[in-house]
Amino acid sequence: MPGLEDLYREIILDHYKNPRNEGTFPSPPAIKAEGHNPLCGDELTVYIMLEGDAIKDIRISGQGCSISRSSASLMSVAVKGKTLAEVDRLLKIFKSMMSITTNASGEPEATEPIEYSERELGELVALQGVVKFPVRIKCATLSWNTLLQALEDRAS
Amino acid sequence: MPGLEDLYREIILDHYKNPRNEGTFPSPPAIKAEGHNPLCGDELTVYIMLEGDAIKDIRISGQGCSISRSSASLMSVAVKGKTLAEVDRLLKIFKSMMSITTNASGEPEATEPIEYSERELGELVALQGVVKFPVRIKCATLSWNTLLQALEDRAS
Amino acid sequence: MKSPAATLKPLNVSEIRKDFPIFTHHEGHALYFLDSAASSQKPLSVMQAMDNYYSTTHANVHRGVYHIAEHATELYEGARVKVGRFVGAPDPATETIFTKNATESINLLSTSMTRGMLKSGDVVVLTEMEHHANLVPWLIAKEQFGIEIRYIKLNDSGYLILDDIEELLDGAKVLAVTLTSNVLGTINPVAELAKLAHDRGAIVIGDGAQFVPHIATNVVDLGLDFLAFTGHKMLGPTGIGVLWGKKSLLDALPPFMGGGDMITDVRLDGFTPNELPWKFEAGTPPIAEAIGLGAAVDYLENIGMDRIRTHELELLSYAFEKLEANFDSSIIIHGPRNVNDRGGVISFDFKNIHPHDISQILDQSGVCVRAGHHCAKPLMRHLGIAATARASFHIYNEHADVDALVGALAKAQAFFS
Amino acid sequence: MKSPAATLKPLNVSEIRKDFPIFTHHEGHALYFLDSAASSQKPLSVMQAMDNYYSTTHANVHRGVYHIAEHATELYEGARVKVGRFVGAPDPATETIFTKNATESINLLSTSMTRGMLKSGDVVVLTEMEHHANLVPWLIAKEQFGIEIRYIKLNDSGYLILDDIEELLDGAKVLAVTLTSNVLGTINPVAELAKLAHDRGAIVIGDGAQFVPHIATNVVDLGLDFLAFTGHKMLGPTGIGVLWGKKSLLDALPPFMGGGDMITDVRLDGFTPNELPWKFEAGTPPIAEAIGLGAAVDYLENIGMDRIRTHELELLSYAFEKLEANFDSSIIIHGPRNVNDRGGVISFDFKNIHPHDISQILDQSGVCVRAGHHCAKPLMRHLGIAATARASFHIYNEHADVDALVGALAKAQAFFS
Ligand SMILES: Cc1ncc(COP(=O)(O)O)c(C=O)c1O
Ligand SMILES: Cc1ncc(COP(=O)(O)O)c(C=O)c1O
Repeated sequence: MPGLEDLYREIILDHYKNPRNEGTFPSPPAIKAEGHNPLCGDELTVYIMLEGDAIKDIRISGQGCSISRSSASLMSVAVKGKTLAEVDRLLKIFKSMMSITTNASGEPEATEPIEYSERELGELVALQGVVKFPVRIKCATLSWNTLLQALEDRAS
Repeated sequence: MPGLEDLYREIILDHYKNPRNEGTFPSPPAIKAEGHNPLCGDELTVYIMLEGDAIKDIRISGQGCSISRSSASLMSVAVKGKTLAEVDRLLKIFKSMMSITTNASGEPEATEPIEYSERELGELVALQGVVKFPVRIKCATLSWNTLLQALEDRAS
Repeated sequence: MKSPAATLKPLNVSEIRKDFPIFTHHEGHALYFLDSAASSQKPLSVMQAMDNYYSTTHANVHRGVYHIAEHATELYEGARVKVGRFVGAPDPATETIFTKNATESINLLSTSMTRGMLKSGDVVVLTEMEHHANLVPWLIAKEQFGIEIRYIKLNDSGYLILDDIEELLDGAKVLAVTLTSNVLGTINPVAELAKLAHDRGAIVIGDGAQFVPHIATNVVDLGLDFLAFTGHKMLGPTGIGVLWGKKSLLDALPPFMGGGDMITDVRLDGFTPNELPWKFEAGTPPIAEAIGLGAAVDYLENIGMDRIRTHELELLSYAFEKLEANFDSSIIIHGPRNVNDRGGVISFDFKNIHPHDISQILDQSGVCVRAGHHCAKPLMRHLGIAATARASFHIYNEHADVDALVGALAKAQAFFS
Repeated sequence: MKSPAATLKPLNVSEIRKDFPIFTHHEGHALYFLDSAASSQKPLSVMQAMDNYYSTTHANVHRGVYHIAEHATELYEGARVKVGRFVGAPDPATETIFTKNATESINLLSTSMTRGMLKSGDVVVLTEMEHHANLVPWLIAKEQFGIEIRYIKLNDSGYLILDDIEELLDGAKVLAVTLTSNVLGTINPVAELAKLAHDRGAIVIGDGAQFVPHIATNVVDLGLDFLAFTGHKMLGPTGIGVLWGKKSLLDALPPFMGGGDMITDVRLDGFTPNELPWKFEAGTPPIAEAIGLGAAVDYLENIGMDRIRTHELELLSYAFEKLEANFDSSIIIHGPRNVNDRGGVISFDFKNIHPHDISQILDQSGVCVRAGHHCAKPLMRHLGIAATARASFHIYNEHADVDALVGALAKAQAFFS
């Protein structure tokens, strides 16, 4: 059985207790998307401010467990200031990291594993241990899926 | 395991091969009722001609197995010429005989066992063995239930 | 709720645990199973009843003339009578319908009722503490047929607010209410509510999923018209639920699903439904599961529902005492403080620790509790939270389980402080 | 139907029978079980899979954070993938829905479709050989929502009459047809029909209850949009059925039953359905049964569906030969004479002996056949009879079963002559 230290790395606890980019933006101009984790009831809202093809700023509000909250906080730091192309790659990398195993439901994640270096991940690497706790994968991916939805809503 | 001879008594085979009172009556004046055995698809129609409070004549048509056909034939003989009160008692006696055990569905038959002498049964006694074959009880009671329905339809 | 006589012989839990293979299996790395409100464990006798059935007499029921098919039918219908009697059904052979779970039982009602009994604008009264199983079927009926839903509200102690109950029930066609809340543990005054509803001509549906497995149940005393419950929470197998209903109402209700066994006749242009109870059982039923549920009922009756209730009350008191003593103001326990008003369910929250994290850390100590919204999102919103952690009991639980819970919670607290 | 390569290794039936406890149990008073079309027997591995599950890792699925609940979820979802793959589902984890039986699978479709896809006057095309499971749900939809039903007729050899098929399908929204008739044995040309239906924009539903257990199935090759089948006829437990559906159609379809697990959010005034496949699985699913069905699929795949089909074809040929040789003109065998066009099902009648009596007398010799309308009353009317006797095969049947059948039929004939 994997130990708690695999899951609750120090960076995670730090981001959980001191979440970055917490709050809201008026929408519009911000793009806003809501995410639910139907398994546990967690809810999260992502607000992004675009400038050109980059995420100029981001805010996150909602309720969630340490994994979902810290993942959201880590994500906000990772994507802030990045171009949409860069964000897209981060999204792919993150999903790939989270699909080393099958997810909570035993389904193989749809995303193809892609090549990346740990360096690209930055602090996100702290979430690597989550895959050993399949049920928690949905907690870690909630914010990323919600961000994706915000970007897609904008596109359509 | 009860043997076939318990079920297929000679009288039964005789009534099966040579059914009495087979046929139809125009309705009206005859009272007519249709019965189904949902388990096997057997269908039976009973026609009765009343005179005062007696069954003056009876006809039966339909499809069925040896038990259902012979029971119908035996019934037709037993009730023909009888007053409704006599028929009612025969009905009760027959149902009681058929509920010595629970029926095919394991439900205790609703009818209370009543006191009667074998002599009252006449040839109907040949069907006594059917209770050892619970699935077939519905075959034996189909004609009686259909008769009952005809009498009730008339009442209402 | 009056508590059963204190003179009942206490359960011999260590003997009982031997009847449950899962506790033997996990003996080494101890299993503190505190999630019976989600699904209970199964005694060996339940598995054996099903295996015996499959190994000696399996065949499809109701239609076979050969002996194993007859015997299968007897076992299946025998289980029906047993299960119906267990909840005090006046006519168990006719009024007890097997479904796949409590959820299907309620969907059967909401769907069949909208095929004749309920029409647009008709009022169904629910409570804000209902499980999704007794909410979403009515929300679908609302969406599809325009029925109106009214809710009985809750107070801060986790009880129904009954001040305006007569108003709420005024003109209502249906009152559908849970007997025991799966989150708050609240045992609702259903007999009382049923009387008020009946006085106004409403039909009363009880959701017994959390009640029937733990407390002696009598549908007549409770004044119910329908009762839904589920096998897997009462030591029975998965894949089986029950709907009990009053014969006259079941007779009046149109069928739910169509298929084999539920018909008297089928023509190319229409069909005639079968008699009760088969009218509501379309297709091959969960035969082995019904037999397994029958064995579960035997097991429960053999121990005695009143002894089980007494045992759970004692555990509840012990747990309250321990949790309050150890965590004082850092723990919030939801629902009534008087254990006599609760089923064996304790939902709680810790400041600064999310239930998911609690459950995760508890798991490291072999303590199994559920974290989440417990399929009661409107109730969660009422409580102003997204999730709780929930510990729940059945006959195999003992003080050691509560002690393990408390110990592991202390660890979690340390971890996140 | 092309027959599988003749070079396949024949089944070792006496070894196979050892895997089925019921045959060991009845060894003394031999059981000639010829009623697998009603329900098949179960190998020990299926019972063991369920017992193991209950004895080591049972907990409710999808919501638990603790390890046995996670493991239960993995086993349940793993069974889903296994069962979906077994019928060639392109995306088995998403497109495979567990129900309680094939009947529920079809009711799910008929009900959900009338919540948006089908409206009054829309045409559903069925055949006159359908089982009640694929008739009554549509008759209910007709009664409730005014859909129109058209029927593909049958010829005297038990085949569908396809002369006017283009007319029948013209303007149709749905074609729902059985892959194998449970009475006639006829294997319908479903791929061909599906093409014709798709050309006209209709959705194609296959009833695979009698096909999937016996013949290698691939939903893509068959051109289906939906496929319903049932666990207990394919060596699996009772209490579980399957609906496979194309993802895009399942996505477009509104939910069937409401309750836990099938939602993303519930508010007092409405709800948001969950993703596939859970959107269609309300309440606690048949967890152990899904795992048992997974074990049944393993067992079937391990033997090989093509070998199973070859075995049944051989038995069919042998049975035809023996029945015709022994009973000549006194027996009427329904359905196609070409065994390659049939599943392992033989329905027959004797002049002057009612099927009920046949079955009763056969039972005295331990021969189990089904007598009745086989839940296909419209087909019975077409045949001009009330009932047939039906013998049907699965992997554990052998020549001895056919011989016992023929011997017992001779006794019945003597008895009633
Ligand atoms: C062709 C066909 N369809 C559907 C069914 C229904 O299966 P179940 O009773 O398991 O729902 C059956 C079996 O009885 C069948 O033979
Ligand atoms: C109060 C209540 N009602 C209904 C249900 C639904 O039971 P099932 O999931 O077995 O249908 C549950 C259990 O989850 C429950 O706790």
